[in-house]
Amino acid sequence: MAAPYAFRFAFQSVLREKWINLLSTLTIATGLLIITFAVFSVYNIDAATKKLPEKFFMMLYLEDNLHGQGLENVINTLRKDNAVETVRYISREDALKELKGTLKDANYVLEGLGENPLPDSIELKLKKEAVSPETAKRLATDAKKIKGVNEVEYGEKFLSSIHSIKVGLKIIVLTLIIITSAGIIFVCYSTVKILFYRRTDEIETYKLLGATRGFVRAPFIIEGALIGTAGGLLSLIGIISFYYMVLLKLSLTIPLFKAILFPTNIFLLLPVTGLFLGITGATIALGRLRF
Amino acid sequence: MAAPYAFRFAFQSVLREKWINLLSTLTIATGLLIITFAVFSVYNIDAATKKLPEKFFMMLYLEDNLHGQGLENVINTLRKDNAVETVRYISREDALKELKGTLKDANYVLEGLGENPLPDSIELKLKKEAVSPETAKRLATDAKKIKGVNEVEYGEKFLSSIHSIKVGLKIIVLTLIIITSAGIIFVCYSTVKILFYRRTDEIETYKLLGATRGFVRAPFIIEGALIGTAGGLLSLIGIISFYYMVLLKLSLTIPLFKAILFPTNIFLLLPVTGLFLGITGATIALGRLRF
Amino acid sequence: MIHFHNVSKHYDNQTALRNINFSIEKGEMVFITGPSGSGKTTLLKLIYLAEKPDEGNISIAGWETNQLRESSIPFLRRNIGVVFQDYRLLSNRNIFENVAIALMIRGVNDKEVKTRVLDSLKTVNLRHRVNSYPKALSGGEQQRIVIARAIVAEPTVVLADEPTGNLDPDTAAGIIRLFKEINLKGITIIVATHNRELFRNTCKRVIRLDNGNLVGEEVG
Amino acid sequence: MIHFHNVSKHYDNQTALRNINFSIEKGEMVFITGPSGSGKTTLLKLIYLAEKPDEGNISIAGWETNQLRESSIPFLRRNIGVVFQDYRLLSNRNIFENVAIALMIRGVNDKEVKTRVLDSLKTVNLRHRVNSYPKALSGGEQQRIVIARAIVAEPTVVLADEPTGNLDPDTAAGIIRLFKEINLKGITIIVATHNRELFRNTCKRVIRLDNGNLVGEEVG
Ligand SMILES: Nc1ncnc2c1ncn2[C@@H]1O[C@H](COP(=O)(O)OP(=O)(O)OP(=O)(O)O)[C@@H](O)[C@H]1O
Ligand SMILES: Nc1ncnc2c1ncn2[C@@H]1O[C@H](COP(=O)(O)OP(=O)(O)OP(=O)(O)O)[C@@H](O)[C@H]1O
Ligand SMILES: [Mg+2]
Ligand SMILES: [Mg+2]
Repeated sequence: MAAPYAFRFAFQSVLREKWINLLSTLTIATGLLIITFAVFSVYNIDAATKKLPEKFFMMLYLEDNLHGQGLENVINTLRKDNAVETVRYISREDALKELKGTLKDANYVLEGLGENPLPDSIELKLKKEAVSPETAKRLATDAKKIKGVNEVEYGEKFLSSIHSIKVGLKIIVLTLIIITSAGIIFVCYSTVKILFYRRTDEIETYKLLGATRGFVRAPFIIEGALIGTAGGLLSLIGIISFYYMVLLKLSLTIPLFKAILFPTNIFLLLPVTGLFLGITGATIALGRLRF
Repeated sequence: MAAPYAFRFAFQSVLREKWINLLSTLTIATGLLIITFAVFSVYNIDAATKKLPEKFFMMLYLEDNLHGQGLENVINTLRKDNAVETVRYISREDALKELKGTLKDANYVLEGLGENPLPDSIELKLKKEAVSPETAKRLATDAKKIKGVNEVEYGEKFLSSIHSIKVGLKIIVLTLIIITSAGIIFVCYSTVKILFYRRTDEIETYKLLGATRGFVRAPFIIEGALIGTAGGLLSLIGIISFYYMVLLKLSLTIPLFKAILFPTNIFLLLPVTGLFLGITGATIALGRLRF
Repeated sequence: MIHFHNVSKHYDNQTALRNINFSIEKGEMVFITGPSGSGKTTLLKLIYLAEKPDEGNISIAGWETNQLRESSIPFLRRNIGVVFQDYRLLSNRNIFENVAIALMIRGVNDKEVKTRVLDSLKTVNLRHRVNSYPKALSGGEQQRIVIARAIVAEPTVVLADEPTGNLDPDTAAGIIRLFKEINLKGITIIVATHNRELFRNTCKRVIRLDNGNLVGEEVG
Repeated sequence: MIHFHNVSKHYDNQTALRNINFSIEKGEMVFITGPSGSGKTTLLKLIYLAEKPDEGNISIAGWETNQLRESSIPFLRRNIGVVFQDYRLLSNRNIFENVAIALMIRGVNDKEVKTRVLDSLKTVNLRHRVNSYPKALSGGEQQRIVIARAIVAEPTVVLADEPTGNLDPDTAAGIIRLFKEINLKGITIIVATHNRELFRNTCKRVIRLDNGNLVGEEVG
């Protein structure tokens, strides 16, 4: 069997050209590290923007003295809507308390108030995935038609700007990550390819001595696999040390960093990606072997 | 002179190994493109966060009926402080108008009000570079000591969270950009180095035929310069097409993108960076020439 | 064993061989001679399938080479040991490995590889250089390594292309003696050489090429 | 012109030359002979400064080589044309360029390069292959290119290391005739060869090496 020779040849080759192989390994490691940072940024930006819609709500101001059946009717109609997540009734008294809380130090402005001027209201939260300017508009129109609802208010501008930030960020970040990843993968592949080119003489000699395709290819592909996996492992080490040496320390002093999510288990994919890159690069660099 | 030969040799070499040279060129182009995207992101994030401190202000509530000399005294004392950018006096009447504007639809809460309950106040804006939790605290303490100032209020929490967001983002983004740039530059350098290694035989032959160091080196370095510059130009083309094909089109539909700053003239550095990379890579790959 | 029938080979604007016909039987030892550029190397390349004829047929050990599937080429080559004119030593492997590779390709086990490689190096008087790299050998020493590699796997045919170009007359005579010994075991040997000394008084067939034509046959 | 005084050269565990003394005067033509591995190439390498002696002194054209600054080496080498035993042709350049490079290095202008290269290729009968690449040439043709490259710049010394190993006797004789003609112009010529035919009846000095020792001198 040719297999044991193939492994021995590959290891020898890695050792004999250790500097240039180290360079390729480091290149792959750097590339994967950069992709990881990119993915990691997207992941965090996505996680952060996911919470934005939770802050969105609509206010329905009700007719005075709507109680019992009438109120229940409004609430049930709203609950039936697919886009609605929660429906919360806020009595005029609760509303005043909330307003006082909001005004805080300036709440002496309310001191002169005799009667509570606020109406009863209902706070609507939408399902996360339903939060969009269109749905909000539709829902507002529908809600206004319900008997007992006086007025509907929601942060139209707030919503549409949040929406455009979300969509915008996603487009920017996805564009960047796709470009970056494609770029880095290309760079890694090209490094392996350049590393293996100019070995045509060696390959030609193997062929003329009677080696089969497998015998010729195996050591090169194993070498590529070794280099790629080593690069992947290095990048894994890099990302883990980044976590422990930078992120963890920073999060002790700057609270914002505590919010950063670090999906360590995903990073285990790195050696596999490296392996894949190494093998692909070597295979394509070898090309079609003709005798 | 050896110079014309050097150029001819370099061009011939580029043409003869066009595929592998193309690969290196693309690698460098991709690398520079990624660095550019990174720098571009930092630039925009920085520009966006720079505006945050402008929103920060402190409110000084004054004693009732502070006029003439007394008011001027307060304002002048404040103006002398290095951290202060603008000092704006707001009379109680203006303050009520503003509050009405803020409450908007809910301003009927103020309808019951007889007398204006608000005090006169001064709005302080800090110099951009002075906005920090420490300065704000110091200024608040100082201001309270001024005769005529009743109370000082500022968004302590708002400020410190803005501050940590700013510092945090800067640290994250700078870490990322330093790692990315160092990585990419290393990758480009290593590509050029790998490209030129295994030419030892060719170099040895030149030397044995009586070539001087300059004669041996020049074609390789020119070749490196060509590859590097080509890579830089390609990345420039890439970034400009990205601007016209993606960013400009997106900004027509999504307003957020209009805010993105695109410092095109800086990108002219790209070919120079490529040139530098190519020359450095080739020079280091050639190493010390001994006869 | 080897039959050439009306074989021609052209490179771009160069005719290397023109309408060649000859047969070599199993167990024969044959010399091919002719001036520089007459087509000797090309003729050997056609036999070990490094080149394809443009016209005519070649059959080797009963196989029509132009009907051979590509995947069988390695297995046919394993019956042939070649002394390449340009050596084709692997510069990043030492002498032992350079010779061993011919056996490794054939799947011989480690232990046998070792004894056979050392035996083979002994026949060319270079056993003591087993750990050197090709660059550390003199021209003639390199040439002898190539000869060792060609015979180590005991192929049924040995093709030697100018195997003594860098060897002094005594060493060269030793190599020819070695080929003759191997030939006595029934192995077919074809030596391409311009050196008349090699085949003088060998009583072997000598095929003479000139400018791509087979111009005659004699007995050395 | 060239003086060796008690020169020895050792590689790792190999002694290539041992206590060598000889002188070659300007305008001489000298053969160096000896069996494979006897140190011929090493001796030439010491002259063109590809290796340094471990012991002893070598002086070339009045220069003590061990006192030579490294930056002068290229200029000394430009007086020497070398036929390398392993050819050292640049595989990515065509024949014209391979020969022209010897002139380019010396800063000769394009027009003169062209005429001199073509002249030189004509002397080795390969003018018609001017646009081929080394791989497309036969072994002997490549060897002649190397010879053309060695003489094209009209050096004051020509060192030829086994220059006819891949050449048939007629072509080889032609090359020796060429060397003799060049020698008549006052150029010093040193030919390392194992081929006795080359120096038989030349009436030139023959230095004989064996196993690193200078074992004798005769007239061919
Ligand atoms: N790949 C090629 N492309 C073009 N021409 C070639 C090629 N290989 C060989 N030739 C030409 O074919 C002719 C025969 O070459 P071949 O190598 O067979 O000669 P040879 O008899 O071995 O000569 P030598 O004794 O010099 O080695 C020569 O003129 C050579 O230049
Ligand atoms: N770089 C090296 N490292 C170790 N040993 C070497 C090196 N170069 C040459 N030798 C050894 O030195 C000895 C002399 O080598 P040299 O090349 O001078 O021989 P030569 O006379 O030219 O032989 P040939 O006729 O075979 O070319 C040989 O035994 C050779 O193996
Ligand atoms: Mg030949
Ligand atoms: Mg030699």
